[in-house]
Amino acid sequence: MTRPFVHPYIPNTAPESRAAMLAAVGATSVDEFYVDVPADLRLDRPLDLPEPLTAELDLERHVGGLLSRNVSTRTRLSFLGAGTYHHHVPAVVDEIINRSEFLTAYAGEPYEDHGRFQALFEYQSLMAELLAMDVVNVPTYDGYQATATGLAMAGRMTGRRRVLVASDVLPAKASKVHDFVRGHLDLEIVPTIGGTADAAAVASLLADDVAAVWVETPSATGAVEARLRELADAAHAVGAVLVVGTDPIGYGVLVPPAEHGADIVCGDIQSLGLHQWFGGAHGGFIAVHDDPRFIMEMPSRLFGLATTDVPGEYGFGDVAYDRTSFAHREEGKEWVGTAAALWGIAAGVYLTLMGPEGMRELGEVLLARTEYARRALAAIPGVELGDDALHLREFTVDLGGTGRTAGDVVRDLRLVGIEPGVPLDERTLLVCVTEMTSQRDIDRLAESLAAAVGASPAASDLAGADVPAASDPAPTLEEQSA
Amino acid sequence: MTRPFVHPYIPNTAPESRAAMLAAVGATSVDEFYVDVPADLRLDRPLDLPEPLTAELDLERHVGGLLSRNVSTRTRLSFLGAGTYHHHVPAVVDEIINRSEFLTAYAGEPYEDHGRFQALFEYQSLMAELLAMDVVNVPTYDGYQATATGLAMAGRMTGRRRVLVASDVLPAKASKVHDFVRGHLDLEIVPTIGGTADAAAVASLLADDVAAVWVETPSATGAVEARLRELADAAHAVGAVLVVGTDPIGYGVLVPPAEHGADIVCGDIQSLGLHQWFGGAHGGFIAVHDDPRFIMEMPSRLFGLATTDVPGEYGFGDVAYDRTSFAHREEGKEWVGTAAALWGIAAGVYLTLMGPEGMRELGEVLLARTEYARRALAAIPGVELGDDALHLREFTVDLGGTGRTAGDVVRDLRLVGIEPGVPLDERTLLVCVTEMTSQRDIDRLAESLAAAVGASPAASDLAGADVPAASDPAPTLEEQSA
Amino acid sequence: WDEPIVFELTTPGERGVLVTPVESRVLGAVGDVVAALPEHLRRATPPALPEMGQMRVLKHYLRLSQENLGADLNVDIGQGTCTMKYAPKVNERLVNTPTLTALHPLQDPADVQGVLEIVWRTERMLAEISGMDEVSLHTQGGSAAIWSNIAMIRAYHEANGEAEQRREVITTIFSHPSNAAAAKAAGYDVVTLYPDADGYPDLDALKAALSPRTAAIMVTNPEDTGIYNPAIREWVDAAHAVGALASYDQANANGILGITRARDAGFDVCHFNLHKTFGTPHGCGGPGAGANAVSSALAPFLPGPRVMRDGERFTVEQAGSRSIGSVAPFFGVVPNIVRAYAWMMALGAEGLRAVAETAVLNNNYLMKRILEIPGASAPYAVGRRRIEQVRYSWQDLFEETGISSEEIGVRAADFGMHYWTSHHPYIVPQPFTLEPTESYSMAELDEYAAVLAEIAREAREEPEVVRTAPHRQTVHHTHHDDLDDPERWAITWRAYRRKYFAGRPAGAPAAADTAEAAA
Amino acid sequence: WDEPIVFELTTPGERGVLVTPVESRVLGAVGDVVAALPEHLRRATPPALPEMGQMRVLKHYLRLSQENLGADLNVDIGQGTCTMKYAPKVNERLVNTPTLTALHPLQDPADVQGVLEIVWRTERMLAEISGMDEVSLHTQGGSAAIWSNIAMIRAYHEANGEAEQRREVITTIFSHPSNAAAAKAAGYDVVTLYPDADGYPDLDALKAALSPRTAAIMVTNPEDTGIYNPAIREWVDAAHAVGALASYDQANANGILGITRARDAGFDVCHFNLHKTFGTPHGCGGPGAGANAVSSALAPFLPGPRVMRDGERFTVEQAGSRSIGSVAPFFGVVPNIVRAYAWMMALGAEGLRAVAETAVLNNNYLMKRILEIPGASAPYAVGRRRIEQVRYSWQDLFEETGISSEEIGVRAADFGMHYWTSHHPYIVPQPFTLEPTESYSMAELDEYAAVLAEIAREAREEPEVVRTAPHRQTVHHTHHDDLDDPERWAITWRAYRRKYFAGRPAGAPAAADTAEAAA
Repeated sequence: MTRPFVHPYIPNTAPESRAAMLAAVGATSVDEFYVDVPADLRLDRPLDLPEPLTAELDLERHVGGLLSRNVSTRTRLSFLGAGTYHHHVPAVVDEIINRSEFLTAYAGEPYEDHGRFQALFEYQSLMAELLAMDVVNVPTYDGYQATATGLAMAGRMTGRRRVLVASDVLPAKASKVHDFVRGHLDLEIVPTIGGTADAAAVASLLADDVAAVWVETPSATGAVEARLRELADAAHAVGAVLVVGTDPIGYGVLVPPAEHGADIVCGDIQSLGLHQWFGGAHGGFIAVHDDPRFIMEMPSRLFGLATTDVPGEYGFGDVAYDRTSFAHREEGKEWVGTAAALWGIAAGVYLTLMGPEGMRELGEVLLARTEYARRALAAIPGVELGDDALHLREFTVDLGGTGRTAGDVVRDLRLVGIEPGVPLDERTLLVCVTEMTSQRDIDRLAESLAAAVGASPAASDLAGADVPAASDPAPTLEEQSA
Repeated sequence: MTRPFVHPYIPNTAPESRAAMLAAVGATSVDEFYVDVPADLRLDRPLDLPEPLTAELDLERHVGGLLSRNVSTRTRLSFLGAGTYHHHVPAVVDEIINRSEFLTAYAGEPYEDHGRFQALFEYQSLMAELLAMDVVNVPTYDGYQATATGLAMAGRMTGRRRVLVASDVLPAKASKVHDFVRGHLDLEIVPTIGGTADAAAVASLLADDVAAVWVETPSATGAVEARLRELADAAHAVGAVLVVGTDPIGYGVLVPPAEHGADIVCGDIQSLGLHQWFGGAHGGFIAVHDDPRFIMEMPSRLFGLATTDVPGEYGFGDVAYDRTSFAHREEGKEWVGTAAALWGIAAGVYLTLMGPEGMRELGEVLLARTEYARRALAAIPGVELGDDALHLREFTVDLGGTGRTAGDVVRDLRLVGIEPGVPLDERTLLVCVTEMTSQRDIDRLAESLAAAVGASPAASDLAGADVPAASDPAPTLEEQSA
Repeated sequence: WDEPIVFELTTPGERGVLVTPVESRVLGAVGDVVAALPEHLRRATPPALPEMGQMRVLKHYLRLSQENLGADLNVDIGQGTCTMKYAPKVNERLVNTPTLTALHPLQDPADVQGVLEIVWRTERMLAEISGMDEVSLHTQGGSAAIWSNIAMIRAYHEANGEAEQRREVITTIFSHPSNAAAAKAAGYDVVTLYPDADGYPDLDALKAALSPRTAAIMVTNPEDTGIYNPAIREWVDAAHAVGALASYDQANANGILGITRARDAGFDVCHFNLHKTFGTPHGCGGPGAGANAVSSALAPFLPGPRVMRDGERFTVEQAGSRSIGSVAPFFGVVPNIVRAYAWMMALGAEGLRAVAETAVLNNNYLMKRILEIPGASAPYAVGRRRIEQVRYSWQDLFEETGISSEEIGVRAADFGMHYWTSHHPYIVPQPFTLEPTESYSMAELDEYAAVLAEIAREAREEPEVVRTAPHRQTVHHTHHDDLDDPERWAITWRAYRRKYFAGRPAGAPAAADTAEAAA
Repeated sequence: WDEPIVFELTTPGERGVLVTPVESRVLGAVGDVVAALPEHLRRATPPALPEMGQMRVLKHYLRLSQENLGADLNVDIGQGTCTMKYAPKVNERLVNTPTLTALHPLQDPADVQGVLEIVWRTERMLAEISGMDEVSLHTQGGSAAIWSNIAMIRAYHEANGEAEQRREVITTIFSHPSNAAAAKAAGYDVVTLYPDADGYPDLDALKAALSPRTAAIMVTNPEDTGIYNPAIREWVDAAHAVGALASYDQANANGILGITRARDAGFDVCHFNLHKTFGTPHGCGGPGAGANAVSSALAPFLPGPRVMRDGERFTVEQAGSRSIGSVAPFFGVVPNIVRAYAWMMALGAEGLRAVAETAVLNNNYLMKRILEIPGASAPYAVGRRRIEQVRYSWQDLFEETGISSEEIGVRAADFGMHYWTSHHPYIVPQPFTLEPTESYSMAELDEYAAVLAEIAREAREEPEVVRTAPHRQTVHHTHHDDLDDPERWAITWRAYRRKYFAGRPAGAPAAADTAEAAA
């Protein structure tokens, strides 16, 4: 076509504008602007890319068509967790973070971006209440990074290299943390007992060359650490820092780690109002006490409340900006860059909506359904629980007694539309339940799993009731996706 | 449960607030507020409604589950029109009308709702350019109502009762118009010839008791009226008003009715940026010249530009508010109420995005594909075109020669995922193509229709090409919904 | 923002969105269809729409949106009679799904079972709420529903051969004006009754007005004053006694959900506004949605097509011979029907009653706060409770200060609040109408009352501040007299350019937009 | 709005959203699980989150949003280096579909073919754009991608047994500070080079700094000055000559898409910011997304898991033994990958080149307008063109008026404009950095320049107006010295209450919110 290329995203492709601007700057063509790019580096052909779909409807049809090939967890009954969780996202959360004002803002100053500063200050503050700590950062990338940074902070503070890993850690998280800190820290795995820390073994390994004890609760298998205070005291006794990786979802009912003596608490906020997004929507928090020794080691931005010329008015700004790589390049702490601010706003809206009572109710539902699911699955002949720790949301079952592997079971249950969990090894399946997996969903998993391992269903014995049909009004997933 | 009923939508269900407010007004219970409601009218039992789903996730699962039972025109290949059309809705349109500021506003004053007044004034102005008329109303309910009101205006202006209906009208629209105007007007159908008005017959029926000649273009069968000027002149000669019902979608390429002499132009804006919504998203426009005789008969609100105390600043307000039922109850013109303002804003955003070139291109695509589809279907043995008028978007085919009824064909094609059109009678099918139905979609219709009527496919002869596969990059619907 | 009119933003050649091209095979088959048009049908000059890049279009309308005060943003209790309540965001998420937006109403019923079921369930719930037998959700707003009420009444009398005899409709001055207007549009003579000295509808006046000529009474209850007619059953009985029908405008139903029902008072037909009582958003003035509920005697006259249940399936039945036919395309304002369904399902019977009770509690609480403001009063039924709203008066303040209710409204906008006087005529002098609904907390009601108290103080102490408002709005005092003069009114940009600039095209794009930032 | 801190809005007992109840069968089976918790694990005092009804929560955050200036709302060219371009709304519609939001990354690959295909296609397109062989989309932002660059370089040298020897990374002062910071975090010593007198990167300085100790050079090009290093190939060759790798920070790629490619200049590894160059929205500071592109020599070190094509199917392959492993959960910031894919598909090769050319045209046009303002200058390479941005200086204006660049920035906000100085240290005195991208029309560029011209005029004629800014913002001059004092800083509400109110709970809900309306 001889028609000029005009694109809706690029206003000055309009031929008249382009000509006027070239004339204004005294150039005959845009090539003049590239004089510093040597000729032999200039690409002498168009990029070899697919034909564009410049009409919006064609683009929608193409990309929407690709996405429509996916089958989501609205259709599949999913018990998958392992770092990305299927929690309910209230509609108000999406409404707020999809506002153009928040979605497309970036790095403005406290005056014109007052709303962003306040919203993120509020996020910090809401998380702080949940965690019972006084300082929370503007989100970093994800829980992996938060934990890696938390450990690195401990290393910088103590000048030591050893880190005792007291809990079971997700392999991918362990990989990230290891590669991130290995220039400065050495990780030593202390095997767990019954799903939680072997406090005695940790104590025996502690010495004044230990920078940190790293505990995960809930752990990679969903086990809640019961001996945190003991671990904290032991670490503190040798001048080490207790770093706790956690998911904040349970702290409506559980005592937060700070109250057991944790120094640095870190983790992921995906559970707090973010969709699963194929694992692509994570944000990391790092919380510490209001102690400059810790705060000055934090690389992230920290938004703080400040007074203004108007009495009673709240202003905002960066706390201790001089810590950051923006201020001091390699002399700053790690670096700060575009991370996950919008997800922080989402988590703030989520916590505001939930309130204390919502977080309590949610914690109760998660504990109750986790326990219900554990019993339902353990009731299947040949299926054993991985351990008898307290579990929140996730737990493992050992399929060794069924004669079938975890992979077999996953394959079979996928045929009936169920993702039963994540195989950790041949015989171990990691199962996740949330408020999105109802009792009837769990019963369905138990029945299907029993069928897959050749056992007779036993789940209906659970409640001591004869009638398998429940009376709760929520529809089953089948109804939903019919 | 003994817990108090507290609901997120009703803040003062919080027990402390409720108690404090009752105390403040000196009431012991809310029953005191209902003293004027006689006891025998009080409902003495709870309403018999389904169990509520007070948790948002349960509500979503239930309502979302019901809606997921629908199979939309993203999955079905649809050639359905007949008043609701499948056009592309640019994402910016939805973004704007879903903004809380517009979505939840209502009837504020020009000061605090400046944006609403300006957006609707702009809508009026954009439509006015498309229609080449100086006055357009804030949208009324839909094209049916707009046309009914347009005819009623003609009746009030002329004091006459007869209306000559010169075009084929959608039956539902005819029903609505009839019931609406029958207190004041008598409709007389003048049968069409070859899809468009029988101008001679209309002329012969015109007399000084005729209030209006009513023309639809495109008509109920998609036929574009070619003799509008002739009809206008004839109507004007006896003091009658020419009322034209239309869809504005084609006026990027077609001469608008005003330039043929139309006095009142009315119709629906669903085509301009509104989704199909199961037929539930319509808005009506009424356009006239800047003549108080016409304007003072309009019942809708009309937003106008006004000066303010600041030179050069634009203010807005209601033009000639004294026409309305808000001002004068039954002495106003018909009535004005909550109608379709948001859809007007949508249409305004749509026309702004499209611009003159977009509306021209769209008109061309619609004309070209309509003609292509007419030829493709007419090439099937036994299938005849309903007429040889110029058609925009819709046309009829006569299946009489195939030995199969329109109903048969619809049934058969639904089995292969195609909605081929709307049966108008045993042998006639109303087919609609838009920019959403690509050439390949049309070819697929032709092939499937040929198969359904037992004919060999002939569509591939059309372009004189041998290769049935097209080279255009847009995916087919099958790809999209695979 | 000081955002120009959209036409001032045009730049030649810019594009906002591109259209899918005509395929080469189509072009090969049909040629240049535009060039092939008969000359008298081919548009010679393109419509003078603006030419703008997509981001600038977005920015324009985003800025306009920020210059608007939606219910989500303010304490929106000043738009009395409008029932400005929370439109839950989850409902927006639910309706904005392709399985609703991309449905065509004439698809195979097997493909649209979900939406048909929602229509059917919504009808049944509204039947229970009204006590009526059958419900139609076709109408597109409250006034449209009032029209359907009178259209069915007209058809009923025609079916009984009384069309010629019954030429009058009786309404009250505190019923919504559309009752009078729709009756008139249907060809009836309208009789309007005024209240008794206490502000209650006057039963004696009704009885005097009723006659064999009466087609129907069309009344709102509680009326726009927030006063419930305790003799409502007597009103209905009196109408029935002369063979007239009784039509109930339930636009003000928010305070009586689950408390009392239309059919229980004997009404033959009633309507609800889904966009008021049932939580659908107001959309700057629509789309709304109406529900018409009728007794079995009037059921044959309902609009069509109807959704019917047949065992587990839902089917579509065309309008019958006595139906008033189609009143709107297809099934009515479907997105609002789905929203209303979701709203009711989120609340249930207990929740709907809590809506009513809380709306009434809020209203009476607010009334107490308002009446504490010197110069404010609530005429009629002095000392008695109201249902869900109150029509107040600033007459005392006006007499003291000369500041009118309209002026107070303009000043209220400076505080980020809507404020509405009342429908015409102003029976209550210097009126204002507040309806707090169930959606606002005590703190918000206090906040609104505090604003009015502050303005009343200004009216007494610094009246010029009120009189010269607005002070903190996007625009300044606007000359509304322009708008009533045919020589000067400008209903579109093209008319404005023609009248004020003799049709010369607007000059360069608007000058630098050095507006203040969003507050 | 004068919107309180969210904690001030609490009302006891209100609820924002309800949680699905524990089913009776579950309760029957497991009992009261909370009561059954060991006491030391059971939280005694609920977290002091606010208690608010849903609409008030919504209103709070909507009002905060209106107090924020998104790129969609303003002429956002003042955030130089940030590439604030249009993030198309159609992409928001595309990504906000349950077939993306409700996908779990460990689902059956057969159920996620669509998203895997998009990841794969996006990688291939970025490989073509960079000229590199393999691409990873795992990293969550530009700095994270820089980290992956150096992590791969570290692993590469380790694999070659040179880890101990190569301890230095060389960068330039006009490269993004994260290059220096990430190298440091990976354990390297950082050498920073300064430009030559004309502002060009100094090849001689590089050669002097290079040695067998050098692990890599990590440079941006064009640099944050908008100046393209014409000797870039010589830089790469010099690095290679001592066995070092060359890492290219392509955060500033917007002006050179389709013009020149990283691999063609010999780089071993580069990264792009999808949230800058490829049109994903900035989200108040993330989520962004990075793409790491590498030569085949470095491909084994890419993070995992990788998406592979196997005929018509797409599969997931875990990271290999030489991979740096996981750098983020699963596949990276998936919504931004899909947005970037859609953005590229909307433009194609011709469109990407138009992006680059227009960004450069806009920049040089704006530079002309800015340099017309008395007191503004563009240090270095005087009289020469720039690529996509310019680092300007107000040094002349400062010397004349004493008004600093920061003060001008605060005043610019009064006009609804963002404005940014530069990264530290301020090599350019009184710096400001403007990057107009391709998204703004000529009229908008003129508007921005007019604002700066007006402020420069004020600086000369009424400097107090500038010095005492802000005047038209939500808040007033803020005392930022509070924020550097550990005794006074308050990073959370609880810390604020503790430090300033000795932990007493906040009083009643905030006073009446008599804010001015949204402007």
